[in-house]
Amino acid sequence: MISIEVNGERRTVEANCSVRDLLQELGINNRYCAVERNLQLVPRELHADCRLKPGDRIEVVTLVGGG
Amino acid sequence: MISIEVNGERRTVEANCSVRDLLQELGINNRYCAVERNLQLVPRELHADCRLKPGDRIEVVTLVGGG
Amino acid sequence: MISIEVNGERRTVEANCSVRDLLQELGINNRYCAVERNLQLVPRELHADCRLKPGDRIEVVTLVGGG
Amino acid sequence: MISIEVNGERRTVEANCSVRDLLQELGINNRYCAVERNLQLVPRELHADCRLKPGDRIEVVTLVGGG
Amino acid sequence: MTTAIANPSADSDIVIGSHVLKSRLIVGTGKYATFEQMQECLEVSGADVITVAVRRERLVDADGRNILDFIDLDRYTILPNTAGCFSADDAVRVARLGREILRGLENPGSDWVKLEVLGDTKTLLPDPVATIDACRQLVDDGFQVLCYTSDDPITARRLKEAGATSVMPAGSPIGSGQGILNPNNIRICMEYLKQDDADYPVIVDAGVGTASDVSFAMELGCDGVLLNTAIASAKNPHLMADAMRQACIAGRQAWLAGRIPRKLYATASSPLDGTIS
Amino acid sequence: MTTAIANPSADSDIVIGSHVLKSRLIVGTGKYATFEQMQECLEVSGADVITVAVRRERLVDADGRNILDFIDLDRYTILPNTAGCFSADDAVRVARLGREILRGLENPGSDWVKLEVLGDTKTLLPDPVATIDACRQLVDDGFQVLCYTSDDPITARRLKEAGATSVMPAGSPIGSGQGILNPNNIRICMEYLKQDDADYPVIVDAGVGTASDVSFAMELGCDGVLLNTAIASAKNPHLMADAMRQACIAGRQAWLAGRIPRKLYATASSPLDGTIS
Amino acid sequence: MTTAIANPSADSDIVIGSHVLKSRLIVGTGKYATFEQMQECLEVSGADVITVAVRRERLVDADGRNILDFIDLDRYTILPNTAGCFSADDAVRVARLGREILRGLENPGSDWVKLEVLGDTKTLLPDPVATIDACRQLVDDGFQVLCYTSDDPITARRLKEAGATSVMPAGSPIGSGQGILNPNNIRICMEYLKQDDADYPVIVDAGVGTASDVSFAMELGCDGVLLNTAIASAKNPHLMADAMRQACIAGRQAWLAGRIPRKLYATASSPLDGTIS
Amino acid sequence: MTTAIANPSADSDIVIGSHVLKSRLIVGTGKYATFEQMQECLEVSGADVITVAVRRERLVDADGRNILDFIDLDRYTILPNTAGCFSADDAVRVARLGREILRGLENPGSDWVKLEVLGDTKTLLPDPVATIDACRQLVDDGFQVLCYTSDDPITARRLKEAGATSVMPAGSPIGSGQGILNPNNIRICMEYLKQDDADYPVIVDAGVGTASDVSFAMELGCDGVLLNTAIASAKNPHLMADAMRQACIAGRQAWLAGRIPRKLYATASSPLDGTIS
Repeated sequence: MISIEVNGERRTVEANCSVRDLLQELGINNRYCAVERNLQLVPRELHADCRLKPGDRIEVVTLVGGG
Repeated sequence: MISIEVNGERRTVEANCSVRDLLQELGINNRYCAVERNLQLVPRELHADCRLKPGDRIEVVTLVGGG
Repeated sequence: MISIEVNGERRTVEANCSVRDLLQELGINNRYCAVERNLQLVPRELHADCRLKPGDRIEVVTLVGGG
Repeated sequence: MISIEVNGERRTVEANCSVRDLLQELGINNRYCAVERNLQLVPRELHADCRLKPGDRIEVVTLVGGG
Repeated sequence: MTTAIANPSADSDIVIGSHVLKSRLIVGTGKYATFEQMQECLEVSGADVITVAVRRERLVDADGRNILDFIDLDRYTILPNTAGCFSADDAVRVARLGREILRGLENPGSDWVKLEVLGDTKTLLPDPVATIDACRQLVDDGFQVLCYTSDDPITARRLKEAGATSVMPAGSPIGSGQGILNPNNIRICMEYLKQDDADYPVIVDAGVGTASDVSFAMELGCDGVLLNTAIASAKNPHLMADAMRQACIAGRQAWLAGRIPRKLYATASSPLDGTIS
Repeated sequence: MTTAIANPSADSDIVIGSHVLKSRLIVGTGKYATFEQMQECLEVSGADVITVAVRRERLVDADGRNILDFIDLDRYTILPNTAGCFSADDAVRVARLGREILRGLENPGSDWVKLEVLGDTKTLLPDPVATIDACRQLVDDGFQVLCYTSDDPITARRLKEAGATSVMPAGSPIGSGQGILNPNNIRICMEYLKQDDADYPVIVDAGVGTASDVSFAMELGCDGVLLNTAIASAKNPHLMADAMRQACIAGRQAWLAGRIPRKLYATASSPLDGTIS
Repeated sequence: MTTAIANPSADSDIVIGSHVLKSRLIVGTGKYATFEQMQECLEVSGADVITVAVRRERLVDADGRNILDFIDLDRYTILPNTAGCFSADDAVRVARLGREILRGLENPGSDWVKLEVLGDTKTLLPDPVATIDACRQLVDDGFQVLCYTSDDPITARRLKEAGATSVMPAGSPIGSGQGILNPNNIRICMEYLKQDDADYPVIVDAGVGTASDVSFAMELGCDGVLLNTAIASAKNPHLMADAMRQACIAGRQAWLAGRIPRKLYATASSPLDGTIS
Repeated sequence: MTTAIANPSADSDIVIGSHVLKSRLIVGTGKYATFEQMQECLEVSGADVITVAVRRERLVDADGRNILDFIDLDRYTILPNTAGCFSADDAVRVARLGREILRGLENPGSDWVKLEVLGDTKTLLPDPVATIDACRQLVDDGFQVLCYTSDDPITARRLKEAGATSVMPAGSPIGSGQGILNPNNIRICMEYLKQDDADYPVIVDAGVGTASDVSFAMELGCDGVLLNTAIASAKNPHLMADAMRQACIAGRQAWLAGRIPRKLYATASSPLDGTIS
């Protein structure tokens, strides 16, 4: 298990876990979200290949009402 | 012949001429106008009976564009 | 004694009492006021001669702050 | 003689001429002006020592009405 | 619901005396380049009521055409005005002449009049005293009187006391295109006229220059707007007529919808929590 | 002709970069009581473009509903904003995240962004320097950038120089409902932005309170209006949405129609000759 | 010259009927916390004329002090008003009572009156019809009548026709502190009242809230300003009295000096030629 | 007390960095018909500080007179500006040149500058980015910087953060004579600049047209006003100078005195009880 930060909250995940794995674990609809890893965008097509490392800072965002 | 004033202009008409006669002579569409005789309205139904007298002041008015 | 009204309040005064007598009785500085009797102004110079009658309506006014 | 530019106008002056010499030649009241040489301010106390070189760009400015 | 709302007919009718109307925009018929242009603009404006003036028949006429040949008397309720009158007596005479014509035409407009008694030929501003006097006479004579007046609130109140069916304060001088110069006065007029009588019709008459002026008047809670020059003298009268039609509905709906309050500044329309960091 | 005019679709489209739109009203999706209410108001507003914000997904969510379940992605072009960003770098990150989501949704909105870089959490007023900086970065990254900014004309000019696809000056602070506080500045912005480039889109963004504010903005010659709070926080949002829809069209038409000039006073709308005497 | 100009006494006097005055500021005596405070504020204001009201003498009085004990009758011309009257007849009665008192005091104010006939106890707005009626009666009775009225231009004209010595339109409702809500109406009043009679005195009465309101009124070309609440109800009446004194002179001088025209933008106040490069 | 109040010197001084001043009016020296007229108007204005521009010496001069021959250097603190600069670098160069001259004259103004970096030759509106940049450079170089800027509140805040000794927002474009077009923005500027720093000097610079504009600016709580064209280009500059002097004091006093609140209508200034009946 490794420790990362997701949207500001500490969290432990499987070593070698991918971004896609993380989203599935979080139960997030992949279609509605975008992911940043250490301030860099992770394009959807790379979610499966992008392996998380200890201390990674992940942001998962979606769209909300705004003006 | 008697002399009257129509809309501020002097005019001579047959003695015993009625308001209706005057309108016909003026070629005015009775339906679109109203008539005053010496500051008194002459209702349409009385046009035939209302005989003009020398010096009568007649006003014949219609509708025009306005705001 | 007769009954009169002064500034809307009922009051009894000596029969034959004059406006000047009334003002003195009221302790009002004659110089600062004006008097109306039954809606008619009573000029200062007539205060002494103006005798009150039963039922007279007297207004005594002065100056106050205003804009 | 050397050629310099003063307030955008070409001008020839004595070789070895100083800023102070230039101002005198221009008949300018030293007290009311400030001088720039090649975009660098030349403090008043250095006017005598500052020798002009060929191609120097000199600005001589004063105060005028402004808001 | 949305579609109902999207449809202005969902709004309550405006009731002016015995007249029940869908459109809250009343338009004049003056100043148009041609009768045809007028006819088209009246149509585009969506108005149910149109104003006309009463004038001496030209005894000799260029082409003998009359405005009435261009007005659908079955569709429009005609509101005759007393424009050009500078005394109560003249206004009363003109009102009666107008009624006589409309009776002959069997138009429902024969029972009302837009009362205008002017105080000055240059500014065409209304004369308060003469207007109140004429209003009384016309009410006694059975007219439903719609009174054009200044935005002076006490005059407005006196006109209602005199029996006016509607009080129509000017936003600014006739044809000046300045819109509503003193909303404060219009607000006080509303307070007076609608006190214990919320449905009393208050109509802004004169001064409108463009669409936002009409919306603004309706947003003050006025029941309607009467205008003429703003359409007839626009570069493109047809387009302006359509603008006015929609601006009147938009302003009315905004008033009914209940606008947000004014603040010195800002409240976020996007949530501030959940921002990335 | 009249019917054509009566139909707003007769108006030219508004072109914002590669986007060609019918409606000149852009509405936000924030502050609604429910997603259903939002959905209905978007429909009534007639908008083609709607703005959304980008936020951290709540890891645990009440009912798991997402705004996207309530937006017809085939009908609306989504304009993602960078609301809540107080630095150029954050704005750039958020813009890229928004683009990534919209690409996944295959919505045409994936190539543009409403850039908002704020200078203060209390007033939410925009930061001129940071906005210009972020605009440059986003333009370099291939975005079509619509810049929310103050009404400062030089800042507006700099933003266009930085490659902004549209400059969107605020009429007044976000959500303040004060309308356009300084028309003079908007006029100068227009002069700058449309000089030798008449079709450059200028959109009033923020501050609108009610329908007449929208009409007024369009009557200044602006190409469109962007608003959110004025509808979402009205007592009756549906009705206000319809008011805004029509006010935008009315104001646009009034601008195209060419309003009458303002005068100190009066010109008669009824002819003065032919009055009785 | 400069020093002469710096001295307001260099300005022409204001002539109101038979009264020739230096100060163009007329102040009221109501609403002060104490007679002493009133006395000091009158002094600081620099006014030559002060208004007072006429009221029933309290038959039993707390401390027996009368406002007249605090007014220098040799220095000030007293202008009695008819405040609180809601009919022409009452106003006439009150005017005569005031005159009677001032005659006894041998104050020059005994020959004039500030006519106020109100139409509503809540707003204290003036009644046009009753004011014109009362004005006629008082002129016949030998009064010089200064008429408080609304900003309605035709009413203003009728009052002058009725013999008013001065017409005093309200900038906004008494005590509302809103300043001049409709400068356009004041301008038209001026046009009417000063036509072929440039020296006819027009005084803005009521509505002033602060110093700039007074300057603004004078900059419209008005001859004077009458106010009370703005000083008496300020947090610091003394200071506001001094502010009003100077604002009145400043506004008058600005009007006489001839202001620069308004432009959309800019002309350099520093020369553009001779800039370094 | 009253006399003390009547004397403006009773007011606290205005402190701008190391400069302590009595007069809150700062006037420019441009656009006068003659140096003599300028000299007299400066005197009448009562200003302690006057602004000047820095320009290339004309190498051949008509009559060889210099503005400095007409300015009492012992009486006035000169505030050199950077007018005519369109880049931060030029502004810094000009500021240093001005300082060099004032040092030679031993005038206290040698340690400060009115920073002006313009964004457009036509409107002369300030460039926010370049002004902030120049402000930083000049502060680092030891200047006390008074920044002319637009009324954009965030720019104002950034300038203070950059070390500006005073922020001077424009009421409207230079020389436009439109006064303060957006009081809301000035209010927000004040909130920002005076937060936990109540004495930080905020001066309205540019746009003033007449006396009431100056009073109005001071009534917003501004610490001073800077103007030039409004006096120099008035028909009678001497008279306008005196008007401005008093308007500045009047507006300041009105602000300190605490104005009455605005209301929709009326509160009686004459008591309503005791009226006759």
